[in-house]
Amino acid sequence: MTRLQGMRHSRFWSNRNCRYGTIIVGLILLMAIIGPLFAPYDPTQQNLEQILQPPSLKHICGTDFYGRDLLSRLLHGSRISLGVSLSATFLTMLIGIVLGLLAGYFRGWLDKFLMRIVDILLGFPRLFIILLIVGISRSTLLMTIVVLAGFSWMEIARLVRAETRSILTTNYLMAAQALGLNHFRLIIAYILPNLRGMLLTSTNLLIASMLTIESSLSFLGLGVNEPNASWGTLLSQGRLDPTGAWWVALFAGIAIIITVVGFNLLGDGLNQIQSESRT
Amino acid sequence: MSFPLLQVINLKVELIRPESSKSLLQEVNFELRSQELLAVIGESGGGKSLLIKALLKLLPPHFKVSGQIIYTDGNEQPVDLNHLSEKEINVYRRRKIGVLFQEPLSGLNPVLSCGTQLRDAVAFAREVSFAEAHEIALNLFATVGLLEPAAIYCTYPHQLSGGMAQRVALALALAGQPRLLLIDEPTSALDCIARREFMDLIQNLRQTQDLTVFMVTHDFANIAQIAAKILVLYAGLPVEYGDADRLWRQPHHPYTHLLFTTYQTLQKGETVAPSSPKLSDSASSSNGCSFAPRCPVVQDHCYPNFPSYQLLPDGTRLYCHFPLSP
Amino acid sequence: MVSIKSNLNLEPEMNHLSANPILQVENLTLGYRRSAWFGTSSRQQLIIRDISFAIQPNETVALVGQSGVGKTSIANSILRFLKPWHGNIYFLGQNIWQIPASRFRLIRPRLQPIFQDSATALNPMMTIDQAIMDGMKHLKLSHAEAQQRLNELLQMVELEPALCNHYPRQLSGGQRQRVVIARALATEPSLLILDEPLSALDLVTAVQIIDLLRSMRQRLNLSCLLITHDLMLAQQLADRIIVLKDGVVIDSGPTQQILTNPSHHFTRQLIHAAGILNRKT
Amino acid sequence: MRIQSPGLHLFLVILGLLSTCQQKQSVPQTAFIQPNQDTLITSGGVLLAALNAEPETLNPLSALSEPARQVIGLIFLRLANINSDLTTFTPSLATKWDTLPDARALRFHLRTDVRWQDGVPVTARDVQFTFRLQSNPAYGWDGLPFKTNITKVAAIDDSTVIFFFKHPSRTMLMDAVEGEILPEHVLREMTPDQLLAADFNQQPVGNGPFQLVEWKPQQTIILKRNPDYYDYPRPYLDRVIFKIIPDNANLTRQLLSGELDLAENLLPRDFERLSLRWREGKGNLRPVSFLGRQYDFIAWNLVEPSSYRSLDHRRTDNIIDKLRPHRLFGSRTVRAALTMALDRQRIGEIVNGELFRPMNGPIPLILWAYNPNANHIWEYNPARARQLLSAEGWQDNDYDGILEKGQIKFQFEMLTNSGNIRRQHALTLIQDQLKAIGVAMRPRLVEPQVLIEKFIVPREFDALLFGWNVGLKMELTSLFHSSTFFHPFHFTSYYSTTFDILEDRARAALDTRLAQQQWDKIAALLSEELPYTWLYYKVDCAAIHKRFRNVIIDQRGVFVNVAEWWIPAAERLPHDRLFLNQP
Amino acid sequence: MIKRLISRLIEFIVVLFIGVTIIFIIIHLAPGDPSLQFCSPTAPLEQRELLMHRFGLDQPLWKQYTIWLKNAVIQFDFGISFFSGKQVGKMVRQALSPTLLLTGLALLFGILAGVFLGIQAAIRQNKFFDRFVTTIMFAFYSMPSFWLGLILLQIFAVQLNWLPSSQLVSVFHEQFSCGARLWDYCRHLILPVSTLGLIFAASFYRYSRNAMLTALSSEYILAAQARGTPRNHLIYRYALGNSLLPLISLVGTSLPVLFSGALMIEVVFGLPGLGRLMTDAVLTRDYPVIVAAALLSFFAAIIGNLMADIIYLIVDPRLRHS
Repeated sequence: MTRLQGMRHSRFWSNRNCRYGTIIVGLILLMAIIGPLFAPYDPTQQNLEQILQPPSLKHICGTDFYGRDLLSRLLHGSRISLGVSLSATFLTMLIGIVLGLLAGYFRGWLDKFLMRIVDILLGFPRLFIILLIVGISRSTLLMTIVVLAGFSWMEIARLVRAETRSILTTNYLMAAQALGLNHFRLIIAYILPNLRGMLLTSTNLLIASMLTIESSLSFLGLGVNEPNASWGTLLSQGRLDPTGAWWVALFAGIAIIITVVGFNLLGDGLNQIQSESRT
Repeated sequence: MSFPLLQVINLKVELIRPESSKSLLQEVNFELRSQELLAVIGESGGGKSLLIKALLKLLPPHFKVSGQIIYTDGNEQPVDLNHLSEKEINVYRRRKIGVLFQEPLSGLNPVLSCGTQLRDAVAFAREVSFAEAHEIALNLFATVGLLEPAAIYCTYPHQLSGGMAQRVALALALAGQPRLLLIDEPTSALDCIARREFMDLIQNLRQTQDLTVFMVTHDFANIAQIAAKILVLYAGLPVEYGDADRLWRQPHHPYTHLLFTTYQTLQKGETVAPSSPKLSDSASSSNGCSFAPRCPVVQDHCYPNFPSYQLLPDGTRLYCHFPLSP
Repeated sequence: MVSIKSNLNLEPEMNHLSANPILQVENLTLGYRRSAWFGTSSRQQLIIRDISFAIQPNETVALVGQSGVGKTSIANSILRFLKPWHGNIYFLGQNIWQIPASRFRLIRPRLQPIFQDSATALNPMMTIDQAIMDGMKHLKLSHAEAQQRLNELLQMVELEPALCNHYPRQLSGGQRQRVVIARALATEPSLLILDEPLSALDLVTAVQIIDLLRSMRQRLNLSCLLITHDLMLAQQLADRIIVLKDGVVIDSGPTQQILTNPSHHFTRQLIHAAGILNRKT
Repeated sequence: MRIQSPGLHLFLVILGLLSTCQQKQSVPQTAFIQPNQDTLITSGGVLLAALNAEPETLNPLSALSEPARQVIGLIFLRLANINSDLTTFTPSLATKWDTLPDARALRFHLRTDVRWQDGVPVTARDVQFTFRLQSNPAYGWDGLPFKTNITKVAAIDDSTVIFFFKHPSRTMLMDAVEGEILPEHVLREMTPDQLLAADFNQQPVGNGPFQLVEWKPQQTIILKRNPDYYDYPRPYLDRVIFKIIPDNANLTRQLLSGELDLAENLLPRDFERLSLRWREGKGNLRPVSFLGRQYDFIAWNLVEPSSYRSLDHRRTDNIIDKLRPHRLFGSRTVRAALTMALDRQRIGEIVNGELFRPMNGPIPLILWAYNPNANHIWEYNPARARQLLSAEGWQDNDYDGILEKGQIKFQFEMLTNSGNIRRQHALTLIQDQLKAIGVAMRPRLVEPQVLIEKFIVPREFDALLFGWNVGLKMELTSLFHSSTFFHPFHFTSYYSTTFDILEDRARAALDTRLAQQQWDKIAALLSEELPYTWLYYKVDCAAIHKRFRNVIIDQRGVFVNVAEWWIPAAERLPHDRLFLNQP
Repeated sequence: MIKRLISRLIEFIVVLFIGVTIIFIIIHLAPGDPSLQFCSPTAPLEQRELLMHRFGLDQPLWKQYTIWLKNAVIQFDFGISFFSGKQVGKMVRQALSPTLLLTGLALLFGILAGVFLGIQAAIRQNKFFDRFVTTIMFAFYSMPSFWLGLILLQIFAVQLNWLPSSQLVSVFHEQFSCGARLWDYCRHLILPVSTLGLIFAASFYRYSRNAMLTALSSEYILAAQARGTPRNHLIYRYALGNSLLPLISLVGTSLPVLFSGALMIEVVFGLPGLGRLMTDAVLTRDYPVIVAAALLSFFAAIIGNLMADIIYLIVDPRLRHS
């Protein structure tokens, strides 16, 4: 842990954004891990007498079209939603960093080639690809993750490339090159650590946008299929009858927003610490 | 005839932290007479640029500045700048006192051309129309020694060399025809020829523009001839203050002595014998004499207690227990 | 490109070359293309015109001139960061711009730069000991040997071993410059290129670094290329001085000879500006 | 109003439902006819109606979707319009018709006072020209099967036209009258390609009560009264404005906020809410429900998909011995057990509210041949179902909750088309109920296009939750008859010689009583053999603003007699007065 | 400089070409047969062959591509839609105007609100206003757009009934006077534009606040302050100029969002537009419409980037005289 020692623990906690962010994110992760154990009902157990009950003491968040308790579906759904978002973010960061580093470090044709691919993918109408995939294959969770990652790695690649190019011009990088270190060592020990600040913040922002996109994907039919549910599917189910069962979409929406606000606060807090430590 | 333009009476700057407050600058007393030049020398990080910002109340809110900064402008009666409101001190910043910071290039707005910046500053400071300000700007560029003012007018800051940027920043400082000019280490980024030219420029500006100069510097080359008085700062304490040539010939405080003798031997081209005790950079934190660990003539008494204030017959002020007798 | 043959007393100095100089620069020409606004033909700007000089083993040569004359570009072209337009540079007998990059990478440790701004010369995310260890990577030492060599180096540059796990931003300017020097020496270089090493430091620390460099030179029989605008520094360290003006060598020779009777008025101006008291007056 | 083509339009069902979650509902009453109390009829007023999708064209020849047909019905006339009993017809363009002596021809006498929008009179040559386009496959008219029995159409003079038939049948009149009449003078030289991209599709020249004023894509279609319509005082309304609202939630919102006068295909919950408000006298939208034209069912694939795949489609003789029965649904008792395991009444209530009627046999409820007690009814009895399954050898030996026989596990996939919320609900309910008897059903939603091409046509599925849109002609050939075995609709691969004989006899019988006997036998046979498990017959629902008088809404559709609708002057709304005295 | 622009243009054309080719191939490989759209499965086989031939679907893929390319690039004729027979070019143009109207207004609203609030928050850093607005903007940044739309609709259209709940204009648009017509447009656009606008505003807020904070803490502001320039002069004349620069590249990159971002809003608010046209086209496998719409969104994405670069060069003197 010596490496983090540079960022003393007290400064992390004293930053208000970091503090609130960590609290919220901690609660959400806790809910995802142990929540399902405390779910009052079995999320997939239909109960046809209790269809579309508004929130009551028996069902804190009300019930859906099949009489299933929404609170337990929300708790189980959190595990799926967070799982999908976190793994999609991880995949996106992986692709984005590797390609960004390659493009930024090995300039010349490789850089041009990768950046053209980024342009093409950025121009692609996302909706179109989603609808086609929904059409072609069984929409499994893996497919959702791949689609989510497939659409967001470009921004990260661009960020990493820009940052790498600026690091290449710094004195310590030239000095490292003068030491005769090989490319691998230079990238791993000199470029990557200096990207850490930027990567931390963009990871947090990415997780936030993944959650939002995941809910739109379910809205279009790609995502978790019956009988289990993610926050996205709850949202899209709620959307069908907004005037009637407002509670179906409301609680899922609030859950997404709280999680996303949590990650954003954490991201911004880290960003502030990063910029303070640099001056 | 010269009159005391600026008098600073026991100025103290503290950094207010939630848990503890640390004093960065203390016991600063000096007097600057009109058309004179006061040179401030000392270690980097000794609080020199902090002093300049304190004089113009440019320090952010979590710094507490106590003490008096008396500014008397010829006929008007003296005014204590430290207790003025932001609006009032703006008047002084605009017309009375100009300032030139350390990094000349970063003091210029990167997206506006040098000329427009100067014209705006002049038009604002002297309340004149843009056309008039344009004229004034052009000959201000000339007075600071820039060869073709018209060309400089429409160049951008990032196209200037170190020396040129320095001069444009100087022109900006002179926009409001100030009586007092504060300069913060003007020459550290310049090569020695440009440095020499800049010093000569400052000299003749003092005569032509009737300017008083307060300059923080590292460059000891003929400091005795240029400056009237010298103030030596070490770790926030004005260890020595007195007439320039008397200090240059026989400094009393060990630190001033160390500085000047080293420079004089370098000038003669001889090799400098490294000072005996191994110089460690970590400044001591206790309230004793902070130069003690590096002082060649240190004694046990120096460590625990605060250096005592002494006023020598020749007017030199000193903070040291065992000053060097000539 | 017009090559201005410098008309100064250059010849005598060249012929007493020893068999194999550490560094040999032959009529080096450098410049850069400035792309003007919206495509008027990009102007080519020549900064170094046809310069030749050599550095013998265990010799320190000072390259003196006003800032902006292109001294740093020469250093960069020697370090193979800036491609020269003409001329070639031989280091340890090899023409560094002809051999493939991979082979040059192997001899890079023998040629170490020390930059002016010590703050940006160290990786902010790497502790001091790791930075210095990186210097020894090509020696392939065992951990124990490396640790032992690290302590040796720290002791040599007078840095307390306790600073090892600090980050660069926690050190003062002088301490950082010492770490940079330690890292450079870790690679057992044969040529050090010092680009304005002391101009960012105040006088007291600068003097200590001068003393350190001087002792290092004798102990490890290093040869140095010192780039500075301050003749006073050159006087302290350099055996030979080369004066540059407008991209051309206008004066070169042993330090004392240049300082006592400079043959070009610009050199005289430099001496005066540096504040060196000429013993004659 | 549109008589469906003889083949029940599979894709119509999907297309109609293509736009997000759009469903038909029905409620017990058969039809809604609002009596005409006031004597003094005043013209003027605007009707704001909702369409669930944008019509792809207004050319009767190439129109396929339901919205397109509804709008065309107001712009073009037919020879005669079908009555609510779905067998007799009322005169429209033709005043009267009679059969010629050898009973293989029909003669129609046309009105002489009908003009096209551009003033050209409508003559028999238009009817002849229309038949020429309709019968030519190149023009791709989807009602082509109606005209296969017609050999020639001859225009004797301007106002009489004769249809000649190959052989006499009960539906000669229905076949002849099908399809709107096209203007010959506009479309005379058009080749099929030209017609496809013709402006006519977007600016039709019609002769009906209304004509097109403006069509803003994806927004609104505005029709105005045809000034020189033959039946003068009608139509009483000045304007009919169609608002295109594909999103159901949006439709409900507009209804509740009073921005619509007429809407159909409401969700059960919305319909119940409207009816509640109407009963309390608060709302001004009168809820209307009538027996619709759709029913949902579960189709069991009787043949193992792999064996069907290896079948050679050309040689259709002795196909039965080449096909292996489905590993699960091959046996009749299993199908019966599964049917008894489903509480179809409960599923109907949850999915449709009360807008449905139970359905136990192949005959659609609205057709004349429907006889409720002809069907064998399998009541909901999970215990009996479990007994039947264990009798067939399906036990749960490894107690994992799923029955198995040998090493075949009783688990399968049931497909339905995505975008149809009520079928998704039904699928989830069925999954739950089948789990109770140890049958593991995995629901799978597939995009409509893919469902047809990849699963239905190649019959690569185990079970399918689907629905038919009922045509007005009583026939089941394309679903179960062996002659249409390789037809896309025959996806259960049902093969029974008894059924073939019975249906041939029923269709040939001219006397309805005799035909009814055959259809009763068919109903008994199929409800016994259960190639389908019929779930429920849908009741359509609509809502009409109370200010409209003389409104007829039944299974023929909502816009049956829009020309007759009128608004009493007192009840006119502000926007009704906008067009009062305009041409 | 010109060399750089030309190379960018070449890249632009290459990217456009490759992108469209990929889309053309993908939609043909996707299952779902367009011919099912315009004739019922029960239709006799030769009727379907006839229609397939008419739309050129029976030719090999590469031949179809070359024909399409020839028409599209040379005469800008994008063929006719399988589903409705209309000219695809006209359809896309008709669908484009409402989308651009919606997203253009939303982007404008987003930029103005975002930048203004960002600057005010930066000036009053860590005071109540700053913390309050930042948390609200966080919420909007993280909200799914259709969810926000639903809530606004529920409140304003259904409960309070102040605003119409869908469509771009009321059905009696033609009958209104000129002023009333404008008002009718506004009433219909208020909700969708504010929904999309708030989402845009949230992201612009973040950028402009950060940019403003860095500008305010820079050296030349201190130097200007030392020259006695009053506070608001400092903020609006000096700091604002520099902090707006990074926003330009942000506007450039948000151009493609103009197309895809609007779909959800179009569906929820029942507005006609490119998003809905695209959805229906994909569901009915209407190949020419899909390709034309995809081409358009490609075009926007690349034009966006190119414009951002060019404006950046023009505005930022540092790059101009590199």
